Amino acid sequence: MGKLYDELLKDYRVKEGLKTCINCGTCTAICPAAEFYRYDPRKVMDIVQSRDEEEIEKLLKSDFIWYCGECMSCVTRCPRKNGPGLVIMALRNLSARLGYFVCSEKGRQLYPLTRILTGNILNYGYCVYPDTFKWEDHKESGPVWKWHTEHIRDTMARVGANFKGEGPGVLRKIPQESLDELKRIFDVTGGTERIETVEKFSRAKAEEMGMDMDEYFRETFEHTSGSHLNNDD
Amino acid sequence: MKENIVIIGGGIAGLEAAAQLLSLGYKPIIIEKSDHLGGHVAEWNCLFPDMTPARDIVSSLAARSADANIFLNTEISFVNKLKDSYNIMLSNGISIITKIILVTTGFSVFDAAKKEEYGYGVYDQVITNRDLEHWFNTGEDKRVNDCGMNAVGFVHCVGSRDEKARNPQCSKVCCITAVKQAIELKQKFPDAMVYCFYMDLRMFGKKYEDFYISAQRDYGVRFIRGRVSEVSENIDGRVIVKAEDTLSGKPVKVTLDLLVLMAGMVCSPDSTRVANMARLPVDSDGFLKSEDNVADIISSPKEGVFYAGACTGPKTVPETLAEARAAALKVHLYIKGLE
Amino acid sequence: MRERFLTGYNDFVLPFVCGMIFVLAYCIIGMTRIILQLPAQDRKRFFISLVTPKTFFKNVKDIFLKCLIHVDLWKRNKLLGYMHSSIAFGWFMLILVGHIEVFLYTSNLGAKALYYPIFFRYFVAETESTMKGSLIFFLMDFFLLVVLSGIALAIIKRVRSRLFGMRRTTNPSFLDLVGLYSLWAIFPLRLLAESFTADISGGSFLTKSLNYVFTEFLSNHANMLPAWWAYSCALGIFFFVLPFSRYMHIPTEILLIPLRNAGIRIVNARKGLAKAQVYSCPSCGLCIDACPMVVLKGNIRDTTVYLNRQIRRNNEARIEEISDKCLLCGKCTAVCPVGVEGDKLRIAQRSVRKYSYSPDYSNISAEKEAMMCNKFVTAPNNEVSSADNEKVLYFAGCMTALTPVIRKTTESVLEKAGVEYEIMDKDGGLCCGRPLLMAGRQDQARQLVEKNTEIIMASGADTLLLSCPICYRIFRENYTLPGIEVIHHTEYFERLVLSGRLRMRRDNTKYVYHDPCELGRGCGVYEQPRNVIASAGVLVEAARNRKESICCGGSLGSLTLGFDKRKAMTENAISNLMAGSPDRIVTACPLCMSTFSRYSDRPVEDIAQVVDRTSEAGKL
Amino acid sequence: MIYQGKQKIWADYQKEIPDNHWFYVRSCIRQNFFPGSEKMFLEICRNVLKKDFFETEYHTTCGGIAYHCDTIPQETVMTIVARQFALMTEAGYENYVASCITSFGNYAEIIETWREFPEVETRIRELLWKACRREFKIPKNLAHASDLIYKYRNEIAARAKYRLVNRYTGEPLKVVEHIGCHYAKMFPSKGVGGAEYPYVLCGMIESWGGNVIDYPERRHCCGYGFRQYHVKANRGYSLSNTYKKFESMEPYHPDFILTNCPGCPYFMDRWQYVIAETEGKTYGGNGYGIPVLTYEELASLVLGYDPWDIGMQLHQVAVEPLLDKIGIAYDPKEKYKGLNEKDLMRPELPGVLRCC
Amino acid sequence: MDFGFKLSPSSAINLDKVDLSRFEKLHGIEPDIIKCMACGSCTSSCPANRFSGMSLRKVILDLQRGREKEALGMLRNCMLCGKCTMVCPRGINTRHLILSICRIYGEDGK
Repeated sequence: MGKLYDELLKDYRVKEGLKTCINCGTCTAICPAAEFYRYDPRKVMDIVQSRDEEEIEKLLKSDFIWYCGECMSCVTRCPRKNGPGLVIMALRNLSARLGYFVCSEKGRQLYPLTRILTGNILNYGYCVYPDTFKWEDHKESGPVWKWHTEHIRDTMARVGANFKGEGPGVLRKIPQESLDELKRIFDVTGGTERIETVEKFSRAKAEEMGMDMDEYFRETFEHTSGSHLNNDD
Repeated sequence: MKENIVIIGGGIAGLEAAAQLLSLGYKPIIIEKSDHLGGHVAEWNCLFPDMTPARDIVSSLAARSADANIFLNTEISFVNKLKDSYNIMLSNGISIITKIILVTTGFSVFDAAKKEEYGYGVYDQVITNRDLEHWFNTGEDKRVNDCGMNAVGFVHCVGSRDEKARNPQCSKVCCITAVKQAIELKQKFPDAMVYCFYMDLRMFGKKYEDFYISAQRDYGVRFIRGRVSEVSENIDGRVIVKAEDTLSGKPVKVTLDLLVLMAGMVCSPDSTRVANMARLPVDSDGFLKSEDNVADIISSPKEGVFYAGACTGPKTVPETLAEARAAALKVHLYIKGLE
Repeated sequence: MRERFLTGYNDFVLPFVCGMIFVLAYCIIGMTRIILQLPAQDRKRFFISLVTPKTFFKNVKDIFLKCLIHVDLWKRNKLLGYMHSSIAFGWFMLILVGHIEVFLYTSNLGAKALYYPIFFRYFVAETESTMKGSLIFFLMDFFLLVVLSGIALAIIKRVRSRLFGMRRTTNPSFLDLVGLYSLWAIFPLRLLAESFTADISGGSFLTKSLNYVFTEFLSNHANMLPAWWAYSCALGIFFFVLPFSRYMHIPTEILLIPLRNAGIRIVNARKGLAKAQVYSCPSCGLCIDACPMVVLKGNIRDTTVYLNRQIRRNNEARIEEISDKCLLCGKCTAVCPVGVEGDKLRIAQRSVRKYSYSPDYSNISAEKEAMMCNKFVTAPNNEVSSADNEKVLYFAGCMTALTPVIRKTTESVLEKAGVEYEIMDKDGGLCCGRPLLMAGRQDQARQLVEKNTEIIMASGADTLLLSCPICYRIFRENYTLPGIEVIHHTEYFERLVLSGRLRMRRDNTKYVYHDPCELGRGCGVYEQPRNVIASAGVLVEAARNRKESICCGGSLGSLTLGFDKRKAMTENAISNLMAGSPDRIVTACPLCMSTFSRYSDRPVEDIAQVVDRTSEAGKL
Repeated sequence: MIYQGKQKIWADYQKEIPDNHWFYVRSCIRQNFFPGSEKMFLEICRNVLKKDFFETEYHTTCGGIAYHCDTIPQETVMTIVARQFALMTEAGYENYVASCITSFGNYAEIIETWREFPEVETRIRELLWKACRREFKIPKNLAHASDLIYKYRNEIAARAKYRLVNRYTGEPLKVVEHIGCHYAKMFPSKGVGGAEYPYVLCGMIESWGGNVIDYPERRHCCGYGFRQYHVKANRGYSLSNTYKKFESMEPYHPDFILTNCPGCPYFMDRWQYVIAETEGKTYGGNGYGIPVLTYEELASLVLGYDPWDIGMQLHQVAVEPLLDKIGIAYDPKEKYKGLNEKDLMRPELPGVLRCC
Repeated sequence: MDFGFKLSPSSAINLDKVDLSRFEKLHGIEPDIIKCMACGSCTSSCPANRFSGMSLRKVILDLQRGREKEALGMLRNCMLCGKCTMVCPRGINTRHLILSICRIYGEDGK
């Protein structure tokens, strides 16, 4: 494998997102994450721009790259037409590929995310699906969601959805041949490989932490230390 | 000395060059689009670093160049290249045959409304450096509230060093202008907090650093290193400015009564028009292209066409005047060469 | 001798007697308080020293030489010395001889003993036996003349201090002036009074002859009483203002000398020894000329004499201002005739300041720091060239980090000489603690001393080499490093040259050596660097050198002097160095070097650079 | 605030939106949380306005959320998108409209990347062929569904049964608009009105009679943040950002919030519930929240559809106070009924947030 | 009700709300403090930087932003060695500045 910076440079998001950074701080000023996490996208850009391999490796193994919400507000304002959000995506991609993500708490969350989202896509053809969006895991979805999911066939029918039905419509059942196509796309484009990579590194990490995969899932999905936030020590 | 010399633009570069040519015995023709001489400087109040009244500079230049043929409110309709001279047709119907053109068309102030996130023209309390000078001169601007000035901000590099604004160049004078205007505002409103949001402070000129130190030490102007990212208006009509305090790596937010945008210098559309008509090349920075950017900035690649002042790039007043003098000498030597 | 009055009393003695009793009582109480204020340990030490014969004799000798003869002033300027010793010694002798006279010629002294020795001539008349005392008459007149000559000089000094080698004198306070004028008045009045009575009570060449002059036009003896009243009043006034004027130094110094000889140090900023020093200050103003800050006129009032005055007045704001401004170069201490330690006194004032936040260094791991410089511990024995070769630990110091040439050339010299060494602060290291100490933050300084001690002891070295005199001073004064020799590079270089491990090539370059405050006055190192430089070229001296060397102005001692204010001091120090028209300025302190380089018109070097340039490896 | 200044900027960002013949793709989040909205979009476009909107049952998620949660590589998401384009091409359409803002941004980004780096497009074509044996053309026009409602806003206004006017005071309703970040922040020229002062929702509000409120944090993200919401441990981030927006808009007392992104109304609706439960604070007056509507819901309401037919009951924040203000007729008893009056019981009431 | 997460504190510096009373007091004693142009010379030469992250530049900045705790944390290992004074291009008497900070700001609050 080549140097980390060269690897990053192969990513089109870095090509688009990092020309030259003048450290003006425009991105951090409006970054939603910079206000609530110990996070400064400008510094991330500066580290990547520095081409310091050691620093980049530290970055890939750190929590910093996982704070971004990918809202891309930074892209609008950068005077040098950079996209810090895009660079973050490339960093995360590399961190996932190299298994560095398991080194940080926020990075380890990639495991539950992968399980939930790729699971939904491959099983249902949707990124979010009522069957897997449990009120227990999403208490903020409120009593309304609880009620909705409890009576989902009726509530969906009431508003004219085609829930799990044939043919087009809201939340229709996506035909098996389409799901098969999705699976093949995952196979040929590295999607499946990525799922396996995340699985593999997470499994090793879970073992190191002395957990089985379900415990590891719950741990990474639900728990976080206070060290990410700004005002505590 | 019957050679016609056409000076396009009656700003300080044009006037100074005309004054020098007059003293060398020529009778230059000045063509000015607007109804007054002195260009942008005429709209300014005081000039750094000694707070010289701009009006004095302009009136003395105008007096020294009064003997030139001056056409106000006149534009150039077209320029024809003849065998060894140019035929210039003016909007007032006069046509001039000349072997020498001195382009002193200067710059335009960047249209700050193009930086949409700063809300110039959208938020009531956002003005530009030029508006502020206008207020210094006339005292008329309802956006500047004489009694309720608690906090004022200056945003450096508006439309400069900004690829999104299609001007990646530094406009050179805004840093010191912001420092100057901050001091002037502090003098008028001593209790107001004055913030300058900058990316880099480029204090390159004579006594600029002293000016900057004085702004810090004597006036307590607060300099925050971070480019303003977003401006919004709150329910009281005051503006909220968001930037990163890059020196501490934290987002910073402040509510201001007035926000002054330091709009930069861009090549004036008139320069570009003249360049098109006279087939002069434009440099990659959008300003007119010189024969050589180091050794010979006042010669154009075209025979008999010379530049002075900000048509070739952002310049300070002393630089412009020096260039105008050099251009006058260059024209003189060129005419001697023709004879 | 025969007593003229049965009562042996006249009202005019009252002013004197009251003044005398007042001043004696004041001094006794004051002295007792000072002694009580000493820490118990110091007090014990003081009493022991008083009865130890060696210190006892030293005390006597010092009191005699310093308080009466003023030997220090003689050394400085003969006229100044004479002026002071004539008054002090002359007066002392008048008192002494007066007492002898009284004891010889009167019986049943009783309470008269209080004033008889002073006003003896009023109360007695000449008799047959008198001429036996002609020697005494002569001696009394002689010493009175001596004192009067001193007073005359003092009056001249008020006007033309330059004749006495002093450019500036202290501005006296009101009570100082009262004291001064009453002191000046005492002896002429005594002369007057005694002259009036000389035809009755006898006298010698001065009083007797004056008496003849007076009787020409003032034959009535009634005139003599006012003169005696005036004399007594002058004495009375003098004694009453004494405790509140600079003349308090006279009694206090007598206490200060044994305290100093007992080896006591300033502990409390205002009590004990500090108080003794403050009251010992005679306001002579020698420290004003000595002070390097005085190049700027505005700083005159920040010299030690004014510090002492403000401490006596408890003017806290000014005390803080004065003590914070000082460069702590120690020159006032060096020149002070009574031994007031201006620098230590100021550090003591700084140490009483209240801080609401205090740094602490407990998080710094000395072990980890020691790991970086423990080559002598970790290296296998065979790597160290010979067992008897010293293992040098080189501590370059913070300031040297800003003048890396010193470290580089020092290393180069060490390598040439084949010295086995290791650098202690490769990675920045810890500060020695001296700057904190100078700022009065003793607790913090102590923490650093402890950390550094731990690091050094763990290094396995047997010599600690320093190139910064600031560090050197604290290492000598406040560190306890058993088995480790602490040495400054100037001394070490001399040793290398003398032992032949370095061979110097001498040329004709003219060097002037600047004595850094902390190395010279601070640690007494004057000759070693000169010897080294003399072996490299021609050594010329500065106008003022060694103990009187002028601070470069860059000192860390001053807390408040701004960068711009120091410039004049540096320029003054440079012009002092130019006396011998040197080609190069050599110093042995990184701070002096960078300060001088800023304004000097010729090269400024550290001694290490000189040695490195002019030496080659000698025999091992 | 100088309105003319904004108009000037809006004039600079007019995007070309063909009037008819669109290939419609759905949004994962909208289908889950606002299923009525998508139904109403097609209903309004097809049946009310008689436009041609085509939907195929074979289209899937665009993968955008998974992509922005960094769980699938860029090539995977590009190929999924390419497949969607292939479906459009096969159906004979060249105008592509997405219901989802994440998708819209995703499509725009991918098309832009392909334009800038044609070798990527070539590679994706190969991958798609390998996986699905399909070929595609890049859509001629890409729109977000809100662009179309914006385009049809005047036609809708012409057929409107209600106007956005407070019937008690006669004043226009104060409306806060919230634009999904990926609508124009990445490519300002792709959005109606640009990134700083988007006009897409303002245009609807204005032509339907409401008054747009600008407040300091208008441009701020709702806080979704993809992984910052989907992982339970991170949701404080999402909540905090919404809280910041509500604190900023509070002094303006808006009557409701209009959004064009599927996620934002869900978050701004539900986080109001969480803020009420944890901080005890409500923003809508009388203990209610501020209703957060999708543009489809708003269009349906002004056109006079029954609020319960379009899914207003699936909001946690009660919409009844708003309906009352506009004067929309509704039957409270019908709110939680299924089809044919089927009794589905009703959701529990929250502890703090007032609901009907 | 426990949702398993809560509002996060904001780190944004709100200059409208910063209490500068102590800073103004400091500024009264040390007028040069606002001459700092944040060049970082002090930080780069500081031996305490290795231990407590001491950066006088940041201390000055943090005090102006009301982040007093952070500032004092950095000061913890300052050894008053004076290198920062030597290197300051604006001639700020940094040692006295540090001492003044220690006098005015304390862990106890006032």
